[in-house]
Amino acid sequence: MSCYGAGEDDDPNVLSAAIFLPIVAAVLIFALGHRLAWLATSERRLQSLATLAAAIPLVLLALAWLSFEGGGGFEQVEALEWIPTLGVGYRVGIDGLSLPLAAMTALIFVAATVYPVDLRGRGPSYFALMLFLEGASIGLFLALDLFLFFVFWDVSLVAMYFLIGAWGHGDARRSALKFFVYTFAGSLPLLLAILGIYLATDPRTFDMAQIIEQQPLAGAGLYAVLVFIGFFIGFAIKTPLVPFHTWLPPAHVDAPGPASAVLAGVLLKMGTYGFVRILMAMMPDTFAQFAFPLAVLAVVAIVYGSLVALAQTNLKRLVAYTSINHMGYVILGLAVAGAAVSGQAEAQAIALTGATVEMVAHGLITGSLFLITGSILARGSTYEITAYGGLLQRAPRLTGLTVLAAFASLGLPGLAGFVAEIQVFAGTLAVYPWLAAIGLFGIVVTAALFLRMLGAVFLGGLPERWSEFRDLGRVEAFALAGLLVFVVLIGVVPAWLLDVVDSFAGPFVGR
Amino acid sequence: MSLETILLVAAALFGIGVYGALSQQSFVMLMMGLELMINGGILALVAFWAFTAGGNPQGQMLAIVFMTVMAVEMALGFALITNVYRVRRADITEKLRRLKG
Amino acid sequence: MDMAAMLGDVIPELILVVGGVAVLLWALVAPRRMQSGAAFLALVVVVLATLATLPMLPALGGRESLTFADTYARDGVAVWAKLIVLPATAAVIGLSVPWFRTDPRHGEYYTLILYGALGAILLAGATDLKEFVVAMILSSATGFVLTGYHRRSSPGAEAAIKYYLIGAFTSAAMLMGVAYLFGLAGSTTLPGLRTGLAASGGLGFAIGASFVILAVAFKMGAVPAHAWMPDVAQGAPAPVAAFVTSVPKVGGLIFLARFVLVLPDEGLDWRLLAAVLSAATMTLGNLAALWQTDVRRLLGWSAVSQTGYGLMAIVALEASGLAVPSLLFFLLAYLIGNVAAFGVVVELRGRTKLEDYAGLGRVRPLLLGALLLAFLSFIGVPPLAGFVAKLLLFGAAIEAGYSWLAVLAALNTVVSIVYYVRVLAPAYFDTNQQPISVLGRWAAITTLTMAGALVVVGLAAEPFVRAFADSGLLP
Amino acid sequence: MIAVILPLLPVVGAGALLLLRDRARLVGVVAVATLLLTLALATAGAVAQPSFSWAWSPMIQTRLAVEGFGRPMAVLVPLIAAPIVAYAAATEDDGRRRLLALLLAFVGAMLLLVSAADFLTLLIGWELVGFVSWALIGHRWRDPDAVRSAAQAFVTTRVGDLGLFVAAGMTFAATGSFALTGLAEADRGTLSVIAAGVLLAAAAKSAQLPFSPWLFAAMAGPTPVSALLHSATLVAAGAYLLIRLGPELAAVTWFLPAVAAVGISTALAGGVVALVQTDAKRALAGSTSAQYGLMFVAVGAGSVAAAGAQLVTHAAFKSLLFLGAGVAVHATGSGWLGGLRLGRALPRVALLSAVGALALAAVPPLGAAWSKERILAATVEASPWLGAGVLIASLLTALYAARYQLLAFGPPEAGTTVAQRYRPGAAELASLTILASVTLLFSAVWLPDGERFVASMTEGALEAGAAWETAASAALIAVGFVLAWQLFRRRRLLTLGLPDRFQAAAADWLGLPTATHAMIVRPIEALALALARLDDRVIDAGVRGVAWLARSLSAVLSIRGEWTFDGVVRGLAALTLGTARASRATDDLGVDAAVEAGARGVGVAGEASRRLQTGESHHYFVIIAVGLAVMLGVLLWSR
Repeated sequence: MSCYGAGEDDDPNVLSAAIFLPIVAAVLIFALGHRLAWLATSERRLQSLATLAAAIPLVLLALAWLSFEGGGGFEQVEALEWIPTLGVGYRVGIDGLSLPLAAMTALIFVAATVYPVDLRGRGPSYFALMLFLEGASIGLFLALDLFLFFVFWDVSLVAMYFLIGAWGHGDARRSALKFFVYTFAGSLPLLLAILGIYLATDPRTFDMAQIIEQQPLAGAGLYAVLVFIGFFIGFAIKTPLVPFHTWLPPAHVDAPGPASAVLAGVLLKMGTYGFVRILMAMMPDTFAQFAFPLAVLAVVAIVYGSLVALAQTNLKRLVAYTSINHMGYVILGLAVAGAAVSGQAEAQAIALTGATVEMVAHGLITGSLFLITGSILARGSTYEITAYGGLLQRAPRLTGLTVLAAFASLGLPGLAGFVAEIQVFAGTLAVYPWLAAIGLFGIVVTAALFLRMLGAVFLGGLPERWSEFRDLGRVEAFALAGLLVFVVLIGVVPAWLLDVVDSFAGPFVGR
Repeated sequence: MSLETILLVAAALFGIGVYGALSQQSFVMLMMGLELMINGGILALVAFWAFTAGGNPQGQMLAIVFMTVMAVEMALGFALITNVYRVRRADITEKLRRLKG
Repeated sequence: MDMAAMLGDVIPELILVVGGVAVLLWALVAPRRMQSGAAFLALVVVVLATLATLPMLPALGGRESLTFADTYARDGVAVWAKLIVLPATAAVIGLSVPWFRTDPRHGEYYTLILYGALGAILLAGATDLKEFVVAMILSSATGFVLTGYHRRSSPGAEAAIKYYLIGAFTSAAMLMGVAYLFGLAGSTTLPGLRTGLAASGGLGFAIGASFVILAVAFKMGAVPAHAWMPDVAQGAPAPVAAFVTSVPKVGGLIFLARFVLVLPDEGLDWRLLAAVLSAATMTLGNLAALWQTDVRRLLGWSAVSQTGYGLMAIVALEASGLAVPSLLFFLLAYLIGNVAAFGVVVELRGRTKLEDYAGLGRVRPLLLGALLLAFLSFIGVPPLAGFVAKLLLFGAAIEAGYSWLAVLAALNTVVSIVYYVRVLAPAYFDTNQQPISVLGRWAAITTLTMAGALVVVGLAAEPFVRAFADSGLLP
Repeated sequence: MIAVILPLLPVVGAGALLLLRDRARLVGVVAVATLLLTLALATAGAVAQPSFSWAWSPMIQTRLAVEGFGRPMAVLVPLIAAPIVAYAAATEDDGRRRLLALLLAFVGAMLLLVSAADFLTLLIGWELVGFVSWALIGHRWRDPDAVRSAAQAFVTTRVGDLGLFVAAGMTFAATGSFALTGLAEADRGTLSVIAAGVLLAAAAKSAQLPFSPWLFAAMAGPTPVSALLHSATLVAAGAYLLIRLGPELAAVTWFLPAVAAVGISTALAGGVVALVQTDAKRALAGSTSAQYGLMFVAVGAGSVAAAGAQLVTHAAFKSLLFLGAGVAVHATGSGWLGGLRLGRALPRVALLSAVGALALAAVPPLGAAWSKERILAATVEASPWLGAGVLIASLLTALYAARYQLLAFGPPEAGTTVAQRYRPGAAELASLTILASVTLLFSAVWLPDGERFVASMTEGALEAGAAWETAASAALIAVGFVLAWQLFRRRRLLTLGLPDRFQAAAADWLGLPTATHAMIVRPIEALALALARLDDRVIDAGVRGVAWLARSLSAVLSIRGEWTFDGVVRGLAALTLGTARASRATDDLGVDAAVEAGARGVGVAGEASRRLQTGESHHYFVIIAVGLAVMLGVLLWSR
């Protein structure tokens, strides 16, 4: 398969290991968690073991990153036949798009696994699900085969359903069900669309690289449009794009902190990743047809998300809606990159880079914000912003990290969010100036709402009831720091990330 | 006697059988309805065999098969009915409404 | 063509016939405590039949042809039908052993099971209307008796009688239909029909075709003759339910495939008919299953909806290369999943109230695992067998130009999630600790094996897909 | 390399402070030392003009360079900051370490801003300055008002930042790079968009109309903070930006006039505010807006040099005045101009403050006078009306300068004596003295070479004013002083005899804040609330459609009654009825969650389809019969 580019290097199976070792660990923990006394007796021990397992992919992907050449095309590809009769293969590999996302995923999962949470006496299943979900998520980003991609896509839904339902609070089961049904409803159009594009290939194959080469739907007219719609619905629900977002707030509010960190940090990215990897790469001209409406939707999401977030009094809902706003930035960047304009390759490339960086940045930032909300709930047992105040007095560590995350989220320079947003907007201004202008509005609102939240929760006078409020424990602090360090790194010296991303974005828009 | 007329008779038999099956509550009546329907079938078969199939032996075999079917079904039917009567004291369908929804 | 060669084509069937008799004799002579020996005997029979089937595989050099004067097919599809039905039957026997242990005289039960399987197999191979009728009756008759096997069980009796009434009604229609087809074509073999019907059309033909299809619909539990399915699932002995709701479908679907293919194309639009039946069946089944509080009945309705999915393959016949593979793979995945699901019910001593399943995960994690796998496979979650089946079915429908059917099926799948989760959620999330008594090793092993098979078949789908793609569908 | 170290040095110092344990003296020493080091480095940089560039990504180059007007700014910032920090170290006790660290970071950010050679770096510095100012203004975080004011300041300036976002983006779109030098290549349309963005950003940061009020909010911070952000950092950034980019943007025809218009209106309005304010610090804040307004006017009149000179001189005396005011407030515990008059109580402070006041009033031979005169000259050159405006402004300036000085440090009323609660320490006096001497030092600009020096530093030309202009402004200043003195003697200086309500309104930016709150903030919040409600029960047609379908389906299926053949007919009737009922039901559906509604609809359909399973066999027969009929229909119809 020539199109695999400069892959086939001699330390093979790093990627497969990154996908399957956590899954194996999950099975072991699930099987032995209750049997082995020394595990069953101490949740702490169980958790540290799980964290070790969760850290394996991080190491492996770091290795992959070191040996990443960035020549464009897929690298370190591992391919074996699976269902050759149908053109299904087990194919994984990395490029400038999937590598950062996979690495980010691994990082978030380490933080989420180590993060303290009320296990409700069923630790083994919790960690098993977490690790299983980690493997599936990484697999999704590394998959180079539509069949494999869909497998991981659906599997991750199931795992997340149980995580929310079993360890959530409030009306957890209902929210979990809504999440499951809604996102599954999204995954079926996706499946139909995958079949649609598969049936158009010749020879029949699910191999992404080959499909990208074949461009089977070029000039397919209505058929292509239908396939596009299928993909669009699938990804728009997962992203989520207004108006497909209504599953998000309940799912987040009722999910346990680490789970919603994963949900926001990783699962949402699957949608945006799909937009790039499948829609833009496999049917660019159809995408170009719809680039403008998509951009409009994105701007709506940006403004709408920020405004709705502004009005929230529930800490977690607030963060959830800012996710919608940020995903809007991503989609805007993608729409710009995919638009059919000539002579703006520079701007389109920068927009695509920005969108990709936004995926990573949002993962890290919102991930840590959700972990923080988890800690706050654990201490205050409510998400109501108005219930808190002046926590800085009792919890300087918590405050410091929250301020950092919040300002990163509102796009302060020197932090990851800015690196992404400035590029998205720079690109957009070149292609859809007016949309960009409207979208900028969201930046101010985001600033306002985060400052209001910080003021209300951490500053001002300390209510009597919180006089015993505990600051972050060491583990929590480390986990958050682990995420936020990268937020700062990306913000201050972005080159190490941008070079990798650009190795994908540049060729992609034909710069 | 043309094919059409016989088919009409057969259809009539079948129709009456259907009506019986639809309208009757008592198992026995139901069975009679079914019986009539099958007989309609057999009659139509024989008519076809005689007129169109030109005495194709397959037709005769088919007729035999049909009769066997009738016999088997009726036998089974009455066995099951007696059983349900023993268990539920039910001789009409109205009394069997426990499995529903 | 000499007799011996022809008999050579039906060795598995012969084994079943003889074996059935043998089991019956055993049941008559053996003392009570030895009754369950019949089960062992039946198992041996099934295994022998399976072994006898293997050499007929096209892949292993078996030749595909019609036999017995074009009345019976020994093509790839028929062989695979045997290879799907027989293991399923074996599994059902495995489930039955502990279930009937308490029943003093039950040896003949296994004869019925064997003949039920034989009926399905004959139906799948039938290329002749006589053959078809006989196979239908064989499978139905055994089904009725099996359903009412617990003579003192009131729901059992009710289910049996209802099953019977619908069966008799539709089979009467079937006879009329067969008569018409014979009359119009002047032949009873499918090849004969093809040539004979090519000219004709019109009302008589429509009557013939639709009456026959109705009968097949009854066998598969498809709309409009679906009503017996939930009743049987709820009323019949759990192992029987597992058998009757799934095995006959193999015969029904495959015969339907053979049948529609001989209908003249320029005549009636059988694709549309199949599509309508499929749509109606899956939708009704899913909607009705939504609020069931009885797990067995829920499974019955889901069995109805599954038939609807299966019909998608019929729609795509000859219009998509995926049709035959999807048909067979669907049957494979469905039978495994169905036996696994009912297996859990059996293992739980037939507990069937929804609330009985709350907290199952804490007490019997493995059983919950099996139930989870079965349901996820029904939903079509990868990488389970059910997913590959759905993938092939959807693909076939889209390729055949019936995308709307695929979309409808997708929507139905979403609906189906809800009722499957209504069982799974309390089973996993609730944490009540009262112990749940179970039936024992046999049922557990069978269930878990089936559940495992769902994963294996899903991951190692290649050999099956390849073989299915290569197997011919005569005539 | 200096270019990188320059902004980093203060930040490193700040980090060092955070590591130190809070020992008052040591902390202060370290902070001041850092700044002095920075000052030395900056001076070196101003001479060496270093530059350093590094790649963000293959597409984005950033560049730091001490060049153009950035040179004097780079020196000015630490120069002014050092005494202020010393003052802070001496006076602020609560959270001293945090305060000093933040002040240092503030300086660092500002240095990054002034040494930015491309829009990206500029934007980074720009926003960081804003962020640090948020932290500084909210320094007293236990006080909710301080927190709120900090947020207001940040958000308001961020509105302006959008302008810079746009400018940066458009530059990239037009030239494929962020470099400031690229502006030349940009086409007219793009350039005017950029110009608009720059003006917006500058106006917001420099507290020009209509953004001026945030400057009052910024008062919530401690005195040194105000002193720093009014003089050399936050507020200065706006004017700096214009001075830096004015020449390139002048190509846009409407740009300079617009700048001038904003400037002059703010200069006059700010003058009025400063004149009627009764709070010492707020009066100074008003004057800040006014003074920056004058700089805008200068840029608008095409003389960046004059503006630059004004910026530098203003930095010195405004910080001086603020520290003085700080001492006064500290002494009396209130900033109410009616209750100060500390001339006797704090003679030395009064004296030093007087220097600042005179500079503010632009009394020759102070440097401020020179720059003011050049501004006047430039404006008269540009348009007589503008010149007239500037003259009025300078009259106002003289008035409020005198008013402030008299009311704050004037001789106390006969008989009253201010209680001696507080005596400024050596450090405070020292820093005041330093700033005063800097102010005096700037008089050197009158020397023969001053002209050239300023021109070279600002890279702009200067034209000397005509004699009559000098005379006129001098006269106006004199008038202003006399007027003030007269009013002072008549005890009317505080209120100027204005009716209270008018004065209050005027003092609060003529009611601008309330207006903006009513016209912008409220509506947005209302909108947000509305959307949030909407979102909690989404209505979108599509899903409602599903609901409708499901419900009508259910209505169809829910037909009861005896199933006989004519029953089917009745069924058809019922079907239509049911559909109607269903559609009505949909309307009743109203505004509850559409998705939920869809789900519920399906649920109802489920119930309905269960009713189909009546449990009565002959009903099943009917279903079969009907189904058979349908099948026949399909087969026949499809031919």
